[in-house]
Amino acid sequence: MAGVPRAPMQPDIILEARSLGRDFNGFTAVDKVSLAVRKGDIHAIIGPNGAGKTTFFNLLTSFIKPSRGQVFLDGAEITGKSPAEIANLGMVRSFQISAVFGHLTVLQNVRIALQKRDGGAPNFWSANRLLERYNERALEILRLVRLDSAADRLAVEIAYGQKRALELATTIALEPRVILLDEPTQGMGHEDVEHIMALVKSFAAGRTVVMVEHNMKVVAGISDRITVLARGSELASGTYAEVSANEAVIEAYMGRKKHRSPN
Amino acid sequence: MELFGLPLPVVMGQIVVGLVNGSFYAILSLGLAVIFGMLNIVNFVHGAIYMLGALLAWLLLTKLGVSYWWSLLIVPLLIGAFGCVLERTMLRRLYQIDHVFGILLTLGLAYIIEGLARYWFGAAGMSFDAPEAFSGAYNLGFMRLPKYRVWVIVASLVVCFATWAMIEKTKLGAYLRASTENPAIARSFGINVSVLVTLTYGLGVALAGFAGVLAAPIYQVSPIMGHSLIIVVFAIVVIGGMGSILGSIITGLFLGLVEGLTRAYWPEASTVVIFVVMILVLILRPSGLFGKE
Amino acid sequence: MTSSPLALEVKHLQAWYGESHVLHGIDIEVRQGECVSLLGRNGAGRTSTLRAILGLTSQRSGEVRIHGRDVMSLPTHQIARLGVGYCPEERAIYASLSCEENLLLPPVLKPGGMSLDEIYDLFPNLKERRKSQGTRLSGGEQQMLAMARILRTGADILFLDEISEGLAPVIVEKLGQVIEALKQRGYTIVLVEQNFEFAADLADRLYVIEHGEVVSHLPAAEIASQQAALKELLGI
Amino acid sequence: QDAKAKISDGMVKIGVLTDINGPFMDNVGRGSIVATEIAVEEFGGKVLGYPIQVVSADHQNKADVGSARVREWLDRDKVDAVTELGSSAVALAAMKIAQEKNRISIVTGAGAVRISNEDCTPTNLHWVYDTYSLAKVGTQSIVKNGAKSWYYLTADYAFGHSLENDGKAFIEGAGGKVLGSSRYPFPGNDFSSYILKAQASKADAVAIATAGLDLQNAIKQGKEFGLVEGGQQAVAMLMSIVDVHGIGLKDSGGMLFAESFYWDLDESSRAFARKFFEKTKRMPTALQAGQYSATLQYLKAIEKAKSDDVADVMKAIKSMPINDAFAKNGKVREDGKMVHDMYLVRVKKPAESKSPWDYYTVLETVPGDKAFHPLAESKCSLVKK
Amino acid sequence: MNTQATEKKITVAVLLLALVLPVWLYPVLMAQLACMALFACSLNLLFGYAGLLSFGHAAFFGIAAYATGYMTKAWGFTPELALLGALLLVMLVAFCTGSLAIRRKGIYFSMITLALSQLVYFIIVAAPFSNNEDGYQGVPRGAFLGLLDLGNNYVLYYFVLAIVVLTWWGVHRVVNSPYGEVLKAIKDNEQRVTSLGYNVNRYKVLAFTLSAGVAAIAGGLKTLVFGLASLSDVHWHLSTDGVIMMILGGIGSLIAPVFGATILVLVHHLLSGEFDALVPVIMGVIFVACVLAFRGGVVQYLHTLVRLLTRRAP
Ligand SMILES: Nc1ncnc2c1ncn2[C@@H]1O[C@H](COP(=O)(O)OP(=O)(O)OP(=O)(O)O)[C@@H](O)[C@H]1O
Ligand SMILES: Nc1ncnc2c1ncn2[C@@H]1O[C@H](COP(=O)(O)OP(=O)(O)OP(=O)(O)O)[C@@H](O)[C@H]1O
Ligand SMILES: [Mg+2]
Ligand SMILES: [Mg+2]
Repeated sequence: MAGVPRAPMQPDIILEARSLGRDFNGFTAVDKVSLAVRKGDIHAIIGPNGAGKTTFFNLLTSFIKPSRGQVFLDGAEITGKSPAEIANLGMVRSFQISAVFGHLTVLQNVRIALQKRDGGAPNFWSANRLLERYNERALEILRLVRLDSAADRLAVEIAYGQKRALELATTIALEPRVILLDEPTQGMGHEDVEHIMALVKSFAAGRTVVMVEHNMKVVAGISDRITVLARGSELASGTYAEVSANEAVIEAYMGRKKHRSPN
Repeated sequence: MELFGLPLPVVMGQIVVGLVNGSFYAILSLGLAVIFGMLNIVNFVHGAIYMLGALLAWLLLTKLGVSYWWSLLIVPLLIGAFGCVLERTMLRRLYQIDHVFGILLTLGLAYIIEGLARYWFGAAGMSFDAPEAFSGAYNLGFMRLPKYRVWVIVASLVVCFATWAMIEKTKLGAYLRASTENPAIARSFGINVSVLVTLTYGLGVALAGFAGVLAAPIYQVSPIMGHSLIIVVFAIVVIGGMGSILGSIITGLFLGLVEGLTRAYWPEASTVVIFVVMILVLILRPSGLFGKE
Repeated sequence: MTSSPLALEVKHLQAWYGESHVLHGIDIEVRQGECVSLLGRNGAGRTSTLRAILGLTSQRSGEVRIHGRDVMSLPTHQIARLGVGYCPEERAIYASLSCEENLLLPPVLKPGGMSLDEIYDLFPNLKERRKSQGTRLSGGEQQMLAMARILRTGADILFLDEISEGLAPVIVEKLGQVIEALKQRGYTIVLVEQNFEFAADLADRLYVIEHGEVVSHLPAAEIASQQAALKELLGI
Repeated sequence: QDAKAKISDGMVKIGVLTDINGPFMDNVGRGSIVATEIAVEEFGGKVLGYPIQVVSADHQNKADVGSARVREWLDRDKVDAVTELGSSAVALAAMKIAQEKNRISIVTGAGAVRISNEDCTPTNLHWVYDTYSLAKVGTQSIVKNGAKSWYYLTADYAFGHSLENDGKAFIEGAGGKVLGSSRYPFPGNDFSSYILKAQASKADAVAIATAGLDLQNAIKQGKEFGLVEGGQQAVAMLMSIVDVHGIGLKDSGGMLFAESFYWDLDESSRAFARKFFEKTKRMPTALQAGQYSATLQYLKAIEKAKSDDVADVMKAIKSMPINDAFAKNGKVREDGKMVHDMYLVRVKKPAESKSPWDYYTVLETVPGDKAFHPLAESKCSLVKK
Repeated sequence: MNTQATEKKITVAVLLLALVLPVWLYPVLMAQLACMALFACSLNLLFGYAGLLSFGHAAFFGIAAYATGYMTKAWGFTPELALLGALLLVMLVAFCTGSLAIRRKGIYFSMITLALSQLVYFIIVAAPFSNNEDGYQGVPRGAFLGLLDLGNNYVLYYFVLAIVVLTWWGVHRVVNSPYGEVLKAIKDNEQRVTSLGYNVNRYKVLAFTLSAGVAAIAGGLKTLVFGLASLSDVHWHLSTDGVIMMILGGIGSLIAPVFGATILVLVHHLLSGEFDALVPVIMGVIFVACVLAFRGGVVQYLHTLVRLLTRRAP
């Protein structure tokens, strides 16, 4: 790859992966995936279980070091930067298994993110009353995900679906340019799924969302573009209509059953 | 012939005695590894139990005339039973709470056992003779090797590998690990976790007791003989890779050798060398020499 | 079907996690060979119902019978040995065991379980990744493994908690077929599901749980006629 | 009560700060407290008509714990003399505090030379032995008797180092040679590595410069590996009757070492030992006998000075010849060191031992002025030159 | 919220007791107690709030003990200067060792800290100035700012108390700072904190360094109190003692270490004489009883007690 001259990036491409890949002891989890995400899009990544979607996310955010390939964020190469640096550049992710801070309250969970936005150098000399100035904004965000009533509960105590919502809230609080969501609606009830869909959609205005999802309603409902991975490589990409008509995709992933879009 | 400034026979001798010490490390670290792997408790009473093994053997011999050979069988059984009682009555209550409480509890037990032993027997050593069959020594040409030490190597290797086979070659190992990681789900599969845990703890301390009996004829039997053992032995468990039974056995032997050779070349550093090895291993191979990543 | 004996009988089941009272009297009956689904919103107490039956909550009261046997005083592992297989919602794959070790872990409870080959036929992913460490599997693979694990043991009452979650639609489809097949074989199945369509296709009867109580109970045939009520209860 | 006597607070209080639960508890510990009590008892519990009280505490071999206790004793509890102080760090700390508070400290349990050398204080007495005398008595005449080359097995601690360094000087002075040494971290437990090295060195004598359980293990393992059978002489640099008792004559028989006391020495030592045995079911160690002796002489000095004032007592005690169950031809020097006869002993073989605790054959008696560090070489500021 | 109020009440009570207790209890002993409590507090800062259990804090305590002694005795520094010097030295060492240790988690972290402290022990045993097991003796207490003579036990005690309280307040501030909140988040889920853009390692190293600094102040004060530094100050036993005090007191409560230290230091001291030979057994029984009966440490029981008392009061 090294010798190939780099084509100038299209202006509206915010996130680009070039031949990104990773092997685990001889097993190729992600082969050579190239992906370009347009600014403002909701870009879904779907594919059979074990296709390498989560691993691909981990590669994009440097939680796993790629075996090959490069990642560009807004035209600048970010391959090899630390996960924290990447987050600071405006690309933030959520986790497939819910990740909240159990021993902090719901409100404090969000404040951790808000605090980060204001620098994030360890401030150990001021009292944490300083953080109260974030409360208002935090509550606002919690209201968006309908968690404001649980603001003072410890995060361990809330139900699973609520935890996922909280995780989303924390991610949103950072106001990232690009947000990577790994199965954001997993484990949620129908109402919540729809709510999260709406939330992601409203959030995506002016930003970019990349998400992994198995719930076809969600994928069909809100994604602008879809990339299908299978066995670590790209199988197809396009709009929902294009992809869902693709024989290979139906075979490998969607199955013959009809998936109704909620709208 | 010299090897880095020491006569070759001396170096070979060091390897042999290093192996003997390594055998002790192997049994002790094996017991500790089993307990840590299973109950997630750093068993700080391990040294005290080892001492108890030696002391019981001594008591059985001097007070009741029970021979070494019988002690080798009886003492681990007694101590294993004692371990089961400890687990049932005390350790059991810890699984719900933070595991650092295990440190406090087992340290407390060590204080009690050692304290009482010291109260009754003082700190000075007591002598325990090697059994008839193993008194005397083989002449290897480059050194005199006491027969008893050969027996120690053989006995500990047999016990270690028997334990290893029992755990790894049967489904026991998988049950044990599953029960540690998520006891609730293991139960839901029909595994009797609580009996398993009790027996494992019993086995772990029985191994320490066995090591104690093995040690009695070599070291002076004293209430303080196991006092500082725990950190070295636990370091070995960590170097070997926690959760790896085979790792703790091989690392035990290996570090016995390393320590022996350090004693030959730079005795002052012979205790710290294990910790240096540990730092290096943990930095280069985070999960230990034999640990799974 | 109604003539077959009760496999599971739950009366006034209450349960607590520490201080918090999460089940307030659940009544459920499942006959042998039936597939019953528990529906409800997040946090309604469906998972807790399964856990309480197995004795995995910190405290419980009421009455639970499995194959007619009162199990309130039995420890979890003995309840399991009556032939209950539990596939938990958090998957609980053992990190310290490989995929295959995870699969082989649960002791065989009764004859009649699936063989390893049958299971690998069902979930080819698992065969491919069988040497991998349990938690290195992808989310969906872990889900398959959790399900596969209890098919081997011959358990004839299966508690399946959100098994379709996080799986590709093709796999979900296939899972549906598997459950059909299991029903054919005479397994008794309790299905906790978020995915209503999936559950509705498979279940003979539905229980709707809310705030730790059964608020509605209807046979599959009535689903269509009860759409409005279900919509109210589940927000579909 | 003696009306003219000046006894502060109306009583004499002796504090025994010792190792009650640690590795040296059998050499000192309870036994040292008992020995103190025997001395007090022999005095009738009163000196000059004033009651004598003994208090005790455990220093846990920690200098800070020991020093907190000493301070409290001297500041609050009206203790007149702190004794035993059986670990050099505790002893050095206690001496300083005693000097600062102008009370007496009597070190019977620690053997660092510096206690009565560069760190000497005017209020301190150093009673039983020091590493210098042990090294000297334990090597010199053995070299003269033919053991010309030596190998050292030394605890890597200050006391080990001084035993080795001093011993080396005497060995070389007597025409011998030190071929090498292994300085091992204290405490150790397996000594076979070092024994192999000692054997390979082919030295005539192997000196073991450590104490307690380590010493016992080294001797026992030396026997196991045939150190003595191979024709080498094992010499302990610091050994006590507790160690011999613990190892047993079978393994320790034939060992040579320097002692400062043996219970079966003469009538007075036997009398003390009998009393001690009745209370403890063991024979006294040199340190315990020394503790008895120190207490006794301290009380005698008070009697003689008719005061428990520190300067008076120190003056009195330095002017008295000291002869009791422990000390023969003893005398306290300017630097506070009590010099007395030392002995080179050999441990009996099992066949030679006629009765329980019949353990030593005394080979040689070395008079105090030959055994201890000469004043002429002293670095103690109290020694006028 | 309620627990915070109770904690405050307990803290005030402890402080009052600390002010008046020297009337009955020997001030040097009290000073020792204060040092030990501070030491336990340093471990609690690290474990209770950052989830890092150190088995090697004796190294920091010990380095500071020797450094303070050396600077006071050999260089004639005043106490506060020596303390500051020791603090800086220890924080430097802790920064280096911490950067190494925090690369591993859980028990591995603990073992690396243990190993590093064994190295420090080895170095100090070998160092010529340490005088080996004789200890570094005869350190003068000196005068605070060259003015206030610390020779008097009471002056010394209140000096120690003042510094301990000040340091304690510092710890309190760190724990209740924005930084402290992130620390708690790290303890819960490190990966997630990283994904939010925090440099987690930096936070952990800082926690380690700050905690070592607290241990250093404890060690330095101890040298001033006793006028000596000895090998037991660097021995791993001290590290485990610290862990014991922390757990006995109650993890994650700032005032708890005081109770842990009280049990360890005072029980030992008060039980001497008759019970000397059984003290270790009694201690063991206390540990076991504590684990079996007071799982949250002594402080949790105090909380209940305070609540009961204040409920009855009105
Ligand atoms: N650390 C690892 N070591 C070894 N194999 C791994 C590792 N991480 C992932 N894999 C393997 O790589 C493949 C891709 O995993 P990944 O988690 O990316 O899948 P996924 O597409 O997210 O699937 P799902 O939809 O089920 O979550 C899987 O087969 C998995 O077993
Ligand atoms: N371990 C626990 N400790 C305390 N409360 C719990 C625990 N587990 C669950 N709960 C609470 O019990 C209630 C019922 O939870 P349960 O998991 O049974 O719900 P569910 O219907 O399965 O919902 P979900 O869709 O979230 O899985 C919830 O309010 C939850 O917060
Ligand atoms: Mg995934
Ligand atoms: Mg659930």
